Amino acid sequence: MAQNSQTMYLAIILAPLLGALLAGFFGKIIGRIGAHMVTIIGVAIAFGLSALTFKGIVLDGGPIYDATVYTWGVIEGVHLEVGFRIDELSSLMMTVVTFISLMVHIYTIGYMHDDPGYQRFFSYISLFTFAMLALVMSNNFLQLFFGWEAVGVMSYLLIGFWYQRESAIYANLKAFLVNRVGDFGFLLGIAAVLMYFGSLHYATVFETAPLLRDLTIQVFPGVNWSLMSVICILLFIGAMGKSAQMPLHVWLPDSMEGPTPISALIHAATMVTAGIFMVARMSPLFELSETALSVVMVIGAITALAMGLVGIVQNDIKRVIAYSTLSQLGYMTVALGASAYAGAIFHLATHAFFKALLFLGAGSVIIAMHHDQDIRNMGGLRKYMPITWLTALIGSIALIGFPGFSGFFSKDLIIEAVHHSELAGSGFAYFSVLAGVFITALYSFRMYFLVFHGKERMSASVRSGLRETPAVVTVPLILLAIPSVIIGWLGVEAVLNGELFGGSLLVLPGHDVLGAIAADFHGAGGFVLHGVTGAPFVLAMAGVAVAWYLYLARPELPGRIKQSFGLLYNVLDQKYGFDRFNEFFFAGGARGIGTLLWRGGDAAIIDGLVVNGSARTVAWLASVVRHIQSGFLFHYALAMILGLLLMITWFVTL
Amino acid sequence: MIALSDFLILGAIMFCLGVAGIYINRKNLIILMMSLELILLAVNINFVAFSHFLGDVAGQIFVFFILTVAAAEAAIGLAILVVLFRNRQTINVAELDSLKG
Amino acid sequence: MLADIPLLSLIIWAPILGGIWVLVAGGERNVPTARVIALATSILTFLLSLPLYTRFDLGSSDMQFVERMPWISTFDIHYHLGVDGISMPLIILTTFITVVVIISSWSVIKQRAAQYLAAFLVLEGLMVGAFAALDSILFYVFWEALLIPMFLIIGIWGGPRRVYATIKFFLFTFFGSVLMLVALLYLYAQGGSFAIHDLYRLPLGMTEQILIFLAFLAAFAVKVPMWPVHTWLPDAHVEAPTGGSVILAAIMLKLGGYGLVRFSLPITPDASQELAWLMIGLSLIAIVYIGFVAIVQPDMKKLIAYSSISHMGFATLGLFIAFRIFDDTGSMAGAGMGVQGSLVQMISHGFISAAMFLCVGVMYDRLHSREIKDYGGVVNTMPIFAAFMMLFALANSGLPGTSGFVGEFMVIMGSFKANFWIAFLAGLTLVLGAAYTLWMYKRVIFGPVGNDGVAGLKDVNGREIVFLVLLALPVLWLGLWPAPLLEILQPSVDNLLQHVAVSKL
Amino acid sequence: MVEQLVFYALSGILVFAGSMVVTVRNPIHAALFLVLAFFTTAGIWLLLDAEFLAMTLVLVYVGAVMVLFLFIIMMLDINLVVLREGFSRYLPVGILIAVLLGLEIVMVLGPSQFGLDIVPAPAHHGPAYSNIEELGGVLYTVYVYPFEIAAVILLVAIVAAIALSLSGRVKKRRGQRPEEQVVVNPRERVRLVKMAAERPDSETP
Repeated sequence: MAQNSQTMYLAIILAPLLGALLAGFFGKIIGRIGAHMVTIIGVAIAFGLSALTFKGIVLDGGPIYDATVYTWGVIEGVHLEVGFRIDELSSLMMTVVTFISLMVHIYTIGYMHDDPGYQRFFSYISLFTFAMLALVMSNNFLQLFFGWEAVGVMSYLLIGFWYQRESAIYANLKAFLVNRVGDFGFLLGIAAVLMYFGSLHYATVFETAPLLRDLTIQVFPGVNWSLMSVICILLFIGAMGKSAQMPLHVWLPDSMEGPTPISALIHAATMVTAGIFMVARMSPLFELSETALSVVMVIGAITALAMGLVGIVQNDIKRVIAYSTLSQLGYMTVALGASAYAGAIFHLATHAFFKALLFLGAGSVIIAMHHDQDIRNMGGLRKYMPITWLTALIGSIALIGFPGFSGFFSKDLIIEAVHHSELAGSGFAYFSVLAGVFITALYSFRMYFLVFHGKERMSASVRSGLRETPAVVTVPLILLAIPSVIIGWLGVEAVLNGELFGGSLLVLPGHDVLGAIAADFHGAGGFVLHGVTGAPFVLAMAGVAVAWYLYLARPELPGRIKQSFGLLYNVLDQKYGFDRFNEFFFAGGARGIGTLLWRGGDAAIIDGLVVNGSARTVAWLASVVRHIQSGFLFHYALAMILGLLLMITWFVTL
Repeated sequence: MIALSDFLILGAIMFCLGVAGIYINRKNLIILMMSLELILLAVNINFVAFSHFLGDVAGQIFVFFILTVAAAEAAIGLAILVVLFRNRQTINVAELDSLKG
Repeated sequence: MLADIPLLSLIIWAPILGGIWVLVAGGERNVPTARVIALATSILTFLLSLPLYTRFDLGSSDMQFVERMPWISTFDIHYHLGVDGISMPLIILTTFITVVVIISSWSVIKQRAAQYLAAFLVLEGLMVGAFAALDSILFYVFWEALLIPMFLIIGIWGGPRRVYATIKFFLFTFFGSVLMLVALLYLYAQGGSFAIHDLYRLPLGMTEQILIFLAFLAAFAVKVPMWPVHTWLPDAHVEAPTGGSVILAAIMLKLGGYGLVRFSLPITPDASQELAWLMIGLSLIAIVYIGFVAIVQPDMKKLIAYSSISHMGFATLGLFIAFRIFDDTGSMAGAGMGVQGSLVQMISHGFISAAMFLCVGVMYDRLHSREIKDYGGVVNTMPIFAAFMMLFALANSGLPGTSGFVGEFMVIMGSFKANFWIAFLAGLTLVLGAAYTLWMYKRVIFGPVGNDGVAGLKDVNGREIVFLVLLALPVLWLGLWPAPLLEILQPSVDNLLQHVAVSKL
Repeated sequence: MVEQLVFYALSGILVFAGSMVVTVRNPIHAALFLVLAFFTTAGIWLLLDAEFLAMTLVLVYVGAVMVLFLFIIMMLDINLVVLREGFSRYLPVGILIAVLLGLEIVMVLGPSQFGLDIVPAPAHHGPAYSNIEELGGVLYTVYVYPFEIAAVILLVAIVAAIALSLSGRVKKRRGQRPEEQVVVNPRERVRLVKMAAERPDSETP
């Protein structure tokens, strides 16, 4: 049995890799159709087997699998291995990842139809799927980090897929470097784990963790910090990078320079949620540190609120969704901070569906608009693209958490969970997530109205070409729209009563906010009814109404508001100045320090003063001394005579 | 009787004259060479004197060799002088500074 | 039967004799013959070095394949060779890289090609000799002798400022090695033996140890190179021909690290303990300071040279955090992570830096410029090359799954054990390394076609693909499965640490 | 007594001649004074029973070396004025150095160390004594190798002197150059020009 499972899991992870290698190395030989066939088959195998795994472990309650594939290395008795841990959490992630990936693969056939890098693109996204699977299936920190970095690299390559675009290659470098800042913290966290636990294996670490609960270390001399807090915060820094939490969020909006399928797959549904997944995976550690949980919650709350606000003023269709993603990631992070890990993962899953849907819908619009992404040039597309319109509407409704749609269940869970949380910062977080509901509704429907309703603001030539996109584009939209509607109904009960995640997430009794909600839970229908009467629903509806009023009823108003709140608008338009600050302080600072150290340190002091300086000193000494060598015979003779004189004097006086 | 020291003092005087000659005539290469001959002569006087007073003929043998070498030296030195003069139209030592570092 | 073959001697002398043969056989007219002989010799040497691994006794930390015969009996100097788990991988690295270098110089060098190849073969033999020597004077002879071919390689086939670079290179390294010779002579005066293993057992006072340590350091730090005696390296790299850069970065720098492991640590353990703070400090400066300097380099080779310094900072850091751990915990448990990491880093850097320099060489051969600003959008005309360079650039920035990650990971893991802030500063390389490597990659490879020169580039040919693949394989192999290498290192590192933990005072 | 008189007289002449050598304005006079110095030295050596060397000195030095000096001086057109520049400036220091040196040497070699009471004068040889015989007996036996070497040195000196004074004129040599005749290449000597057999009649109207 174990052998069979291992073969199956290997097949899940290796099928996309094989597809990627075939498409990458033999792309020219197998051609375009061959390339998308092999990769789609690979991912389809992975999805099918993942679904099977999900069924086996979650639905049928099968045994958790945890075994080593091979030993990466043994250092001083520490076994570093590559292996799988397949439990409820990872099987859910695997299913979500492979499903979205499969959809994106199919969608890409249409989206990238005319691109010269067709095979390369399929190879990349398959490889990404492989890396993401490696991340979620891992049973140890090392492989987690492998997958962690590998998805970062694939994201780097995919953002820069159109390598001729200056903005794309700027964005991908930025994304990679900001992610690296997070990884830096992450790696230190792993180092701390290795040092204190002597192992990187999840099971061992989680078992030992409670024993080290009260251990303190001194990072700064004389200041005692709880070991668990230090480890968790370091690990969370990694999550901040990957999941784009403030202030490491700056790369995500720029990453929209990549092709839209990538935005859907990597920058909405899967990679950016790796941080959320990781924290949930580490729940046995995070549970031991309330400080870390508070930090997580506050950071998440800030992100959820602040990024949503920026979303209101964006005009690029993909950037609006990108800021929406940031904001939703903030929600997930808040949930993690509130110990509602299941809620976070639940939101992750629902978000993956509806956000991928939104992105792909946006991609469909972009195709129709001939790659114009400015929503100010759109409007009234509903007529031309009915399927896209409908699916985008479903996505938007799911996003704002309209009762009954998937986003409602997960988001309401989070809001309720924060409400129940008693950690420091939960008050602020509760305010943020509530305000976030209004803002989410505002920006989502602003975009929705501007794109699909109202005046048709595009140029005549574009308008004449407007039509619904082909089936390879719309079919994934429909396939994604279905789970966006129903998955909340299916999942909410299992999430609340803990069936879905079983033992894979650990929540200490004192933090069990979901348990508190579950106590009042009387079926999904009741939850919906309860939701309709709650504050979040009112706020969401208010948001939609404001959006309708401003962008459909009185379209001239936003301009006036913009003028009267110029300062506020500027702050939002500049995204709080993070980019400018980073550009100036970090990028410019690093170059400045580099130049200073190079010109000043290396060239001037070491080479100039010490190396060439000593050479010059010798040369100077020689130039002085060489005047003794006048070249005149009599000088030499005189020197000889004087020497003789001295010698004789010495003899005489002796 | 003449003491050994008398001869040695004579040699010393001749030696000093040679040295002074080198110092005073620092520009005239020919006189410089003559001064060198004087110094050699002084040394030879000492050799011969010692040889006589110590009854060892080896001193005179040395003088013999010194004379040989001095003759050779003078020949080559003068040849160089001639070449030098031919090339630079002067034997002024002050102008000969190609050894300068 | 097989056991009687003096394998190490063969590996040392085969390439030297081959080099002489190349010199004799190949004049200006006979270059093709010379190339074939050179390639055959290098491959033969590589094959000869493989039994070192296959017949290596993994469980033992003793010297293996030992050869010993008197050389200068007056001073008790022996021709004494042998390898342990530390030097064996380095020797195989040397023989492997030489094959790559010979292939890479196949048709690139036009003038005096035979002499060029011969210089590399001779250099190979001498480097192997230095790694295999168990007599300190023998080591010193190889150590000094290998300066000569390198000096010639840079001085004859180098760039426009080659004279400045060679003299700087020579003076720096020579200055250091003279002090090492003094230290060796002092040790001989004290112990009456030049054999390295006798020196290990020689008791020494603290002041003696510190002076000897510093003398050794002068030699090894220059080679590594450690800050602040690193400035010769960028100059030498910039001026050296591609092959020279490859050997310099891939192997010669390792000699410095190897020297620290073989001499400084075991001969002067207490001084190493005492001065560990200094070494850690210098290593961290190398990692961070040089990382910043690398970012702003306008010249690709200089950038990679600086990145080499930064990466070698990890090698030295890994060696000396062991002492911090010993200070804190009183035992060497856990210190092996850093030391092994340091050795892995050296091996891995051998492959990666070689690959990076070859990549620059590939471009230089086409456009004759190393300036970043002369490129841009190379991927448009050289997609295969761009893919290879992507792999190596990522490896250079320490991506997991490539060999560049393994060493850095282990050293950071080890240094966390020593001190949080050491690990913090060392970890900065994650960001800095990515910044300088990928920023360069962005400016050179990505973007629209930068100029007419780039527009006319031809993608890599078969020969270039061969050596790039040859380097890509070990980079990936070590990254995905370093266990075999760690297995080789483990016993020797344990043995070293046990020895070092015992005070000599 | 007579010996002492002779010695002091010769010494006086020798010192006078030596000082004239280094001070006179005209090199020819200097050379002549040097000749005088050699003659007197020969006399002093006779007092020391070194007849052979005295003869050699006169023959070799006066007869050969000094003639060579005179010959060179006369042959070269030397600007004496320039050469005498700074003479009076250097003179006091020169004398000072000479006197200092002399005093010190005298302190070393003076009567206190080498007086008659310490080194007694040897007995004079009888009439049968031959200085030449004694020298020869040693020179051709014990010192035969140095003797040969001295001969070689002289030979080298001759060759060197000739080579030196001949150099610079070698290029003017006339006559055949056999080595160039041997390596001659017809293509360098004869240039065959391809020409049309007839000139095209462009000029004819």
